[in-house]
Amino acid sequence: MIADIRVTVDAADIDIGAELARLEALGGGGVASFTGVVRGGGGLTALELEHHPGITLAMMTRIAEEAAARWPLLGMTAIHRYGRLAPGDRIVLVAAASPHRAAALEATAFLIDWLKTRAPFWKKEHFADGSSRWVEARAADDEAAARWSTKA
Amino acid sequence: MIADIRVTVDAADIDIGAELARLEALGGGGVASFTGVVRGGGGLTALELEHHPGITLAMMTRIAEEAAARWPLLGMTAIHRYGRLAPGDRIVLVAAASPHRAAALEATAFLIDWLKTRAPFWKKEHFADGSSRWVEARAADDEAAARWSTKA
Amino acid sequence: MPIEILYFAGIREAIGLSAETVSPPADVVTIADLVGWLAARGGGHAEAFADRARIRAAIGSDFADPGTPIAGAREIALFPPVTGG
Amino acid sequence: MPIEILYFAGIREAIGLSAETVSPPADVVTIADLVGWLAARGGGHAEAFADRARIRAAIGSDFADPGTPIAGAREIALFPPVTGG
Repeated sequence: MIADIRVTVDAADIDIGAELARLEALGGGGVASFTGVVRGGGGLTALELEHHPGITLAMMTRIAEEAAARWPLLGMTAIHRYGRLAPGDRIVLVAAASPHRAAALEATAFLIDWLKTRAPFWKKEHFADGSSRWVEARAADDEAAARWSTKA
Repeated sequence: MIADIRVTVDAADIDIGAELARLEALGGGGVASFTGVVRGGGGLTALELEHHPGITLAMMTRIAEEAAARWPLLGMTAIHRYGRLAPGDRIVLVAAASPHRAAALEATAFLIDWLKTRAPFWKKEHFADGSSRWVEARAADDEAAARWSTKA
Repeated sequence: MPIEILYFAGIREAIGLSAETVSPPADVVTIADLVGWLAARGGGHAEAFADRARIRAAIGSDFADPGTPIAGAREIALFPPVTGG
Repeated sequence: MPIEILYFAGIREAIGLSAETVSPPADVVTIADLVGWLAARGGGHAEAFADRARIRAAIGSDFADPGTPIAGAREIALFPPVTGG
């Protein structure tokens, strides 16, 4: 099964209906998806996302191909936004089409877990009082980063 | 967390974008979904779905409420179509909104597994040669049915 | 009291009706009795209920076993095992 | 040969540039050497690279360790640990 993989990093909003319709049209039994939304609270007014176009897209593509090698997928879509987003805005879509519903759901979980914790993005939070701060890498991410930085 | 549950059995097509947007608006971090599509092959020209309006909706609602009790969900949607569908048509949508992506994905898997194997629907397959046949309950479903039929 | 009987899927097709109203005699006490009484009409009813192991039932919105009493029921559904969506 | 250096996130902000082209001397052999050489400029560069444990790097589209030689590199990115999307 050769999976039809679509990976994008874009400032524009994500058209969930159109993206899922593309995967439905591949003829599998089902399409699983996960849509991430910017959460508010704590006075957050905006989340700013920065990425390295070459690295971010290359790594997202590699992980999507890894998912397609592990599960019998007809297609996979991973779209991540960058730039300034407000609470409630869509930030990421992962979706997978497969003849097997468990495969579609597991591949989706795999890719969103990687995207939310290890994908090459940097996030800055802006608050109502005018302050802002870069989100620190969590310990787990530092460890993940350490793995590649100690290979030398 | 009181989950906003929407359960429908309808002949009309499912507007995936609108349904997921409703769940996104509940303010959680993410929305997981699974869309089932009628599979073709073997000369299948149509799949006809029959249901018992009272029982089918009542049981779908009960299972959605069970999911909402097991996982921290902000909302859940389960829409199943009935009537005559062609290969490629959407047949079912399950979706869940949660602050936790694993909860949204697991609740979606739980509900689609139940819907695909144990929900009260009857399916008739129509073929290009004019023949048709009712889909037989699989052994696992017979066992499930046996559980309630031997409670007396 | 008359009971509305709903038929689904292959049972509906064999009988040629999706619903009918019946008034069974007093010795029809359970779902199993009802199915036997309906089957005794012969024709499509006999054909629909030939294989009793494949008959399932519900009273109102609740599944019911063959031994469930039908007293007080207003609507009873008879159908083959469900196949999932 | 001149090298294009890309800066991201807090490092970009401290330096005040998202990219610059530099021509390091021959004794700048590795990523670690390059970071030390850039930090020696003082000002925003010194501030950006004060905590070496929090500097990550990539040559082209591949992550690179501090010990990776930079010979032949056309584009090197320097950034803090990634935080996921």
